[in-house]
Amino acid sequence: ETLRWASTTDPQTMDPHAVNSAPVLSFLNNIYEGLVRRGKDMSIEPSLATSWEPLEGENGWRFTLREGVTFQDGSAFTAEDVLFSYQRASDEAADVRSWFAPVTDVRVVDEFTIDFVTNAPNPLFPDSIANFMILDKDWAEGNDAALPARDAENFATMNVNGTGPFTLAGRDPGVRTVLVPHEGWWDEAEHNVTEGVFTPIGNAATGLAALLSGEIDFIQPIPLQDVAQVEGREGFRVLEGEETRVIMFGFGHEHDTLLYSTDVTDVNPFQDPRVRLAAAHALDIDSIDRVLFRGKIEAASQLVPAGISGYSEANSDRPAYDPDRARALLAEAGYPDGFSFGLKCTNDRYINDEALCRAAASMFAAVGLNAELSTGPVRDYWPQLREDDFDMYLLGWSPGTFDMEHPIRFLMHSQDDEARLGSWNFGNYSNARVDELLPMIQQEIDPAARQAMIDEVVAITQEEVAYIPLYTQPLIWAAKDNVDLTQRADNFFMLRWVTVN
Amino acid sequence: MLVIKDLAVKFPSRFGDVTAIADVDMEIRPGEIHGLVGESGAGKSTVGAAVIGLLSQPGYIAGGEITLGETDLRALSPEAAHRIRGDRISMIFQDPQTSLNPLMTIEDQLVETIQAHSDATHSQAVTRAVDLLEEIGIKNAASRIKAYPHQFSGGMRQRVVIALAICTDPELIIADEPTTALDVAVQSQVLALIQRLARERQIAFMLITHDIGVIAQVADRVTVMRKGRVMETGETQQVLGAPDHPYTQALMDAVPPLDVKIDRFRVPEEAPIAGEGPTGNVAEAWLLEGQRSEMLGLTLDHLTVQFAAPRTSLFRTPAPYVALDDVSLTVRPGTIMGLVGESGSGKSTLAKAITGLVSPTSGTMQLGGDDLPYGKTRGRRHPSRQLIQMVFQDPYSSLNSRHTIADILEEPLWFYGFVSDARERRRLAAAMLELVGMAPEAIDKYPHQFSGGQRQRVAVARALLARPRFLICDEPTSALDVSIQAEILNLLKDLQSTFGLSVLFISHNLSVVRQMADDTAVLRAGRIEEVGPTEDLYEAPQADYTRELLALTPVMPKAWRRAG
Amino acid sequence: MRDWLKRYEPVWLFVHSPAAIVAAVIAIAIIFGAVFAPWIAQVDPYDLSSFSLFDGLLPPVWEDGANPKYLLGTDDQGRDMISSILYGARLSLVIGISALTIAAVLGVGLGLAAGFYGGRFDAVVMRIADVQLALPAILTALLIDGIARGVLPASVQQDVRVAVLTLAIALSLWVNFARTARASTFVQMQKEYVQAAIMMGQRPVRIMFVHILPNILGPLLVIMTVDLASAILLEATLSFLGIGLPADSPSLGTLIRIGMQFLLSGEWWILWIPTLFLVALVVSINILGDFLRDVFNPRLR
Amino acid sequence: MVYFILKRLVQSVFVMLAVAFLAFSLFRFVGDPISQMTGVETTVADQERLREDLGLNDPFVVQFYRFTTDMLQGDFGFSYRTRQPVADMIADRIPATLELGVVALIISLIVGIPAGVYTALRPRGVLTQGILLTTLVGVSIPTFVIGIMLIFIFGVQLGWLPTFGRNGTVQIGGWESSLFTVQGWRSLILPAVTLGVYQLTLTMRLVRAEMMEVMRSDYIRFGMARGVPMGRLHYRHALANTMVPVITIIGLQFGGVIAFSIVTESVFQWPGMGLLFLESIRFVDIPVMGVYLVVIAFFFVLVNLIVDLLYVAIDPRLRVKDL
Ligand SMILES: Nc1ncnc2c1ncn2[C@@H]1O[C@H](COP(=O)(O)OP(=O)(O)OP(=O)(O)O)[C@@H](O)[C@H]1O
Ligand SMILES: Nc1ncnc2c1ncn2[C@@H]1O[C@H](COP(=O)(O)OP(=O)(O)OP(=O)(O)O)[C@@H](O)[C@H]1O
Ligand SMILES: [Mg+2]
Ligand SMILES: [Mg+2]
Repeated sequence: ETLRWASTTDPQTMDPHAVNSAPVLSFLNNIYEGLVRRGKDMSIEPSLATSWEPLEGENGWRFTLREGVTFQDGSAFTAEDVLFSYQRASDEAADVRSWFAPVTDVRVVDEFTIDFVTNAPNPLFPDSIANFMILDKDWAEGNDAALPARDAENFATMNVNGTGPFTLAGRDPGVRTVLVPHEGWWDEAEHNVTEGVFTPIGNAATGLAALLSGEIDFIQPIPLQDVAQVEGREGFRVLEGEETRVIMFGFGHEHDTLLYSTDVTDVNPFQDPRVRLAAAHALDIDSIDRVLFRGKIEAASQLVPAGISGYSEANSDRPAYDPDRARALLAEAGYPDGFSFGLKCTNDRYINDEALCRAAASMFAAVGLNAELSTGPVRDYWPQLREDDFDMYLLGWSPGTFDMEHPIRFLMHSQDDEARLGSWNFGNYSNARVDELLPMIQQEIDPAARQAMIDEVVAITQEEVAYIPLYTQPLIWAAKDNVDLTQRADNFFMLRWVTVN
Repeated sequence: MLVIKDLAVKFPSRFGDVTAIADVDMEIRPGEIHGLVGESGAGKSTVGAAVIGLLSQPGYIAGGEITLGETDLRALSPEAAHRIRGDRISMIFQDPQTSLNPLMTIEDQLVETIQAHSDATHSQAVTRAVDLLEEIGIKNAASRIKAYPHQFSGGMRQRVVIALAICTDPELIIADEPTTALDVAVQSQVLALIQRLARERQIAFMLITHDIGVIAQVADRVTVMRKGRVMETGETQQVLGAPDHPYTQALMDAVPPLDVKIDRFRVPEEAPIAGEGPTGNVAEAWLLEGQRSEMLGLTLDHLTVQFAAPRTSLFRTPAPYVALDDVSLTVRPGTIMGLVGESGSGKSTLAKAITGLVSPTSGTMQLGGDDLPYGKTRGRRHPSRQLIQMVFQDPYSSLNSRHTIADILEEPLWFYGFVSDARERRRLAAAMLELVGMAPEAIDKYPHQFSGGQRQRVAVARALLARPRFLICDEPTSALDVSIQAEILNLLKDLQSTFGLSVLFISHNLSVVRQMADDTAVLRAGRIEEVGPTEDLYEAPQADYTRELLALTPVMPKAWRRAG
Repeated sequence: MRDWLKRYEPVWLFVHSPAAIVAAVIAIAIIFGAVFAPWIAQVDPYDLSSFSLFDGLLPPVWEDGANPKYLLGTDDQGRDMISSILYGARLSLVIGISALTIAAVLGVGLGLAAGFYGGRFDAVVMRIADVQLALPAILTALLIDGIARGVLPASVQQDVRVAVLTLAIALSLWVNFARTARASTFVQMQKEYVQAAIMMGQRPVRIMFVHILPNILGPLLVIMTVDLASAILLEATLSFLGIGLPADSPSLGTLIRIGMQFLLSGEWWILWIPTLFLVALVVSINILGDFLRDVFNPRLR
Repeated sequence: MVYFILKRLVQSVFVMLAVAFLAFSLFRFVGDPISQMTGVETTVADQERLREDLGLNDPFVVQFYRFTTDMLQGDFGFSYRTRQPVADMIADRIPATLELGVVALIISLIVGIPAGVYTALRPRGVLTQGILLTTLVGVSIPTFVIGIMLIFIFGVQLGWLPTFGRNGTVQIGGWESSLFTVQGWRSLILPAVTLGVYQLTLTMRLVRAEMMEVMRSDYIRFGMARGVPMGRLHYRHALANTMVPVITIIGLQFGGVIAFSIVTESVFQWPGMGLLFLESIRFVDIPVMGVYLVVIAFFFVLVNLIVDLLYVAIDPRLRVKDL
């Protein structure tokens, strides 16, 4: 059966190591495979590796590889390919090299055994390389694609040779990309797709029209407000789920003064945890959910949603909507009349991001926090955040490793360029205990001990209101009735789980 | 054949119906050239348009009869009327430049007309067209017929227009000012052609014109119109030679004669005499007060003006177009120098060179003994910019229609720094209006509220308010009716003698120049053909070209003129 | 009576043109509403505390589930539609009119000068116009926006969005004025009153602005109205492409862009009411433009 | 003639250089390409290295000089986003945009010209007033709204036409064309109509105004006076004479059509240059944006030249005898 599907963005390259972006990784997961892969419930399961265990006597992991696997061009898969892929993916030219930051050495033990040596105990390492895709060494070298393309294209930008369930049958960048099943795939096919045609459709209304007119079978995502419309139509259905992305507000902890205030210009009230808490109490997540998100979001208490490993059950309460308390806290902190400040938001990055910020600004205003809202496209948003050009900002975070350690590393640890920690902690929230706990969490093998440490971090950051976690972003896909598919929490669409009836 | 009875035409306007013509009676016989004269706006064109059924929107015939032979033209359906057009009645317009479709060849236009009215095949039509062109005097017609209108000269184009009108053998041709845009030589040829066609083909012509000379020369009978009504109609000789109607008499008086010089033009109606009013004297006094300097003459020495031709090739600089070629001319102080010549001979270019609007390529100009710098180098504050003033041809475009008369007249006063007090300026401007024969109250109006003659008076007033010593008049009356022309010319003459101005008077009308100028120069293709005292030049022309011009200018027989 | 009418011919024409009257009534009503928005509108959509998400997505009164307080319903933020539209129209008009003024001043000035001086100056101006025409408006907007970001301190950037957008629209409209002014100036240059002024030695600036300009105002006025309409639409389009105004200070265009999200969701009023409003405004301005064209056409006088 | 063309070409080069310069100076402000090229986990050091590699740290003049000199040598660089050669990417997209633009233009002409003639000849008719008002309303609705409405009416509700994309293309030489299949036309029609609405109104009003003017001219009156059939007068005489001003404006507007196709292409997911450009803005793909602008400028200049040549074809008065 032919399946036509659409999403907003075209994968910009077919090279699995060149770009670390969701559209690329999601798409290439249909073609390439890693040593491990994620199942329908996001759990790690064997893929090109059949099993893995910690190394004895040193830090790291040993992977036992699957035998009898062939690439799409027919050549056999061996440990050399893994080594080659590691070298390729950790090269300077590769955007995914950060995955291998803890790796100090990779050794081929035999044809189907390979060791990854890390600088410290790293219990999460197998989880972190689920998107590390394996290329055929001979194919890549033979086609001058031994390294990811830097400024010019190379063979791997437009061609593929993976071990995965599908292979490329046609590619017209930005227009359409066609996949057909890989006949020699090692695993048993669950799908009945004979051809998959992917089209990027940037405009949400157009995409929906394409679905409703029957030109495509499936689209990810559709706008929230159109869910009812699609559900109401004969022959279509909507798949709803929780994405792992938590939306939050961050503060400029580090600034000594507000940048955008018209009234308070000598201090930064957000350095006072009471003010931050006041802001948290000002937000009415229920109304936001009802009106803006039509009941499709889940309020968030911490930087990962429930269900992600490391989620702190012990700290699952978020500050309630309580404007009076917010006002009281502000008065207590010395701002009975409130103050004005700058709030930065994207308008093309997260679902309803602009509307959210407008609603939040309105709610802040109700307790005296007068937000000067400034919204813009994401293309110049990160540079602004990196330049510390904000008082408060919007951020969405999806834990790449599906573990709480990820946001702690990127968002909660103090900025440390050397150690590459806290690199997205734009406001530079800093707490010595959190900084101390992070390496311990990373190295702790015992789940209970590890969870205790994580709980401590979450408690601290909640106590200090390091961020205001708002909600988990919903995941809304729409398809024709006759298409069975699986919606995975990382928003990856896997063609191998699709059946067309 | 064509009989018009009690014809009335109305134009509904935004402010109610305007009657353009009323009670018009006229009769035209086969082969007759019937002249229709009258001042501008008299309704001449309207009569013609009513006959052919092409009244401009939204005009309509309000009453009367028009019959062509047996056909009642008013009773025809639009389709039938369209069939009659070309077939039995045709029309020729004033401007051959705009009467032909610029995008189609002469052949196409002739063939489509012939085929519209006969079953001729294309080749038959072409043959007929070629014959016709030969007949009306276009040489090499077989090859020239492929040309586009712009490739023909004005005279040839007018012939083509005539060919288009006669190619279907109509009974009646309405010719609306068919020669006004042509120079005398071509005009006489076209008139000869019309006469020949009337004689040989028995085509009746309704010849609409305001040029009495033309009528006198070719028309068998004539109708005089004024303000939408017929004043007089009859044999040409009778109407023009012994007019019954006072209006016709007055009109005849205003026609400047070519063969004698008269002192003043006779003005049809009592026009206000210049400088009569009490305030007019103020202006006169003010102007005379400015007459400290003596009269200034102008000397042009070997003046040449070239225009760069448009560049069309990468490698060749095209030869420049010589508009004035080695012109030497002296305007004696306090006299009028007439400058005649056909269109395009360089008359206006000469005026522009003097006023600094174009820069000569070589030669010198002297105003009262001082060198006059070329246009490009003449400073904005050069004294000549005040001393030399100009009255332009077209009173409609020479006054800024968005400025009041006051704005226009006061401009020279403050600009040249004569009067600094605003109230005084206004008083003087009003006085000057009176001096040129207009009501001082007119000062707050806009130009479009005046007639052409009145506007030209304003233009004269503006020139005078600069206290000029040298006045250039570039065809100052060619846009005006004879009667108004007479008034303006009288005015200019009076002012010139009162204030001792030196004047360069440009015209293509030899009769007018004869009446105005002390000396006359004849210009042809940028060269002076002849120059000398006016009387000598007209009585005993030296150059062939001058003689030809004089011979071809249509005039009334001397006998028809009442003793001046 | 007749004299009076003749003197006020445009008035007479106007009174006899039903289309122009209807258009004028609509345009004036909208402009009135826009100007007096702060007094008419029941909420100030810029004042975030004056409305609440709680009232979000209410339909117009004639639909089920409406709140009579909000005649035309509310948007997804709980803002009263009428109020947003009035304020939006206000902003759109401010942007449109100021962009137009800038474009007119720049374009007419350059066009007049190009027509007056001709030659090389003319060639340079026209080539600049070509460059401008070759740069789509959206790019001009990006350019100005970018420069403003680069040059201005962060704290004022949000405040200058309107100015940035205005300038961008102005820049993409001036060419029209320049070309028309230039062509009309060429015609006027042949007129003898201009020659007379040049001959007198008047200053070029005076000749251009005192003598020529009043005579070419007719066609320029027509462009003005047509371009006012396009300026308002351009602003809407730029908003659609994401370079318009922020959503919390909405223009009509921004309201439509936001409304587009609700095209299918059942909350039709969020899109269609502002759109209807915009269409009414633009159409009536255009009809008035046509009317002016007739008034100024000498052939029809 | 040759001189004329050469002169225009030289001027064109300057226009294009100026556009390139302006374009280039704006890119620095569009955003930061690096943060768009790299993932969340890329370290600052890696980002800096990439920045250095791409020459983004060089002074503006150096970058511009490199851009122009490379381009003059036919090297259009590589996209930051896809790493493909920009020349190929743009060349791939040109047919889509051009066909869309040209078909939109043709639609606007074959509807606009007769409508203009009709409304000019019957200025007070009911149908005339209807046409005038409808088109006025048509241009008063923003293009993107019109596009989406068309999609929902003809694509979703009626199901007659595809809602997005460009299907049924045929490769002819190096040109991917959708003009040779029914499929292709079906995809083309909605976007072309959307894009053509504005142009159509403009053409119609222009033809109407010019036609009314020409119908008053002497040669038309003379044509009537000599009984040339009315149809011939209207179409052969009058219409031809309205074409010079109409062509000028349409030529000028064609540049606008190409530019406005950005909106249409984005609404219809039409794989043309405009869509590519929008994506490039999103990803701050400077090389693509730069080349796009220069190509647009080139088209603009080219169209202007063609317009000038068309004048000569239409109007014999402009034909210069010596070359
Ligand atoms: N289209 C029109 N609309 C309104 N009034 C008109 C129109 N055409 C002519 N008239 C009126 O009809 C009168 C006669 O005009 P007509 O053109 O017949 O004069 P004419 O004698 O041919 O003048 P001229 O010598 O200037 O050509 C004028 O006073 C004018 O007011
Ligand atoms: N600016 C110019 N550039 C090129 N040629 C010009 C220019 N001005 C005038 N000419 C040409 O110079 C010649 C003389 O023109 P000019 O206006 O002096 O004639 P004229 O005798 O005044 O004619 P008319 O009686 O028609 O006013 C004409 O052939 C004209 O085409
Ligand atoms: Mg007449
Ligand atoms: Mg002249």
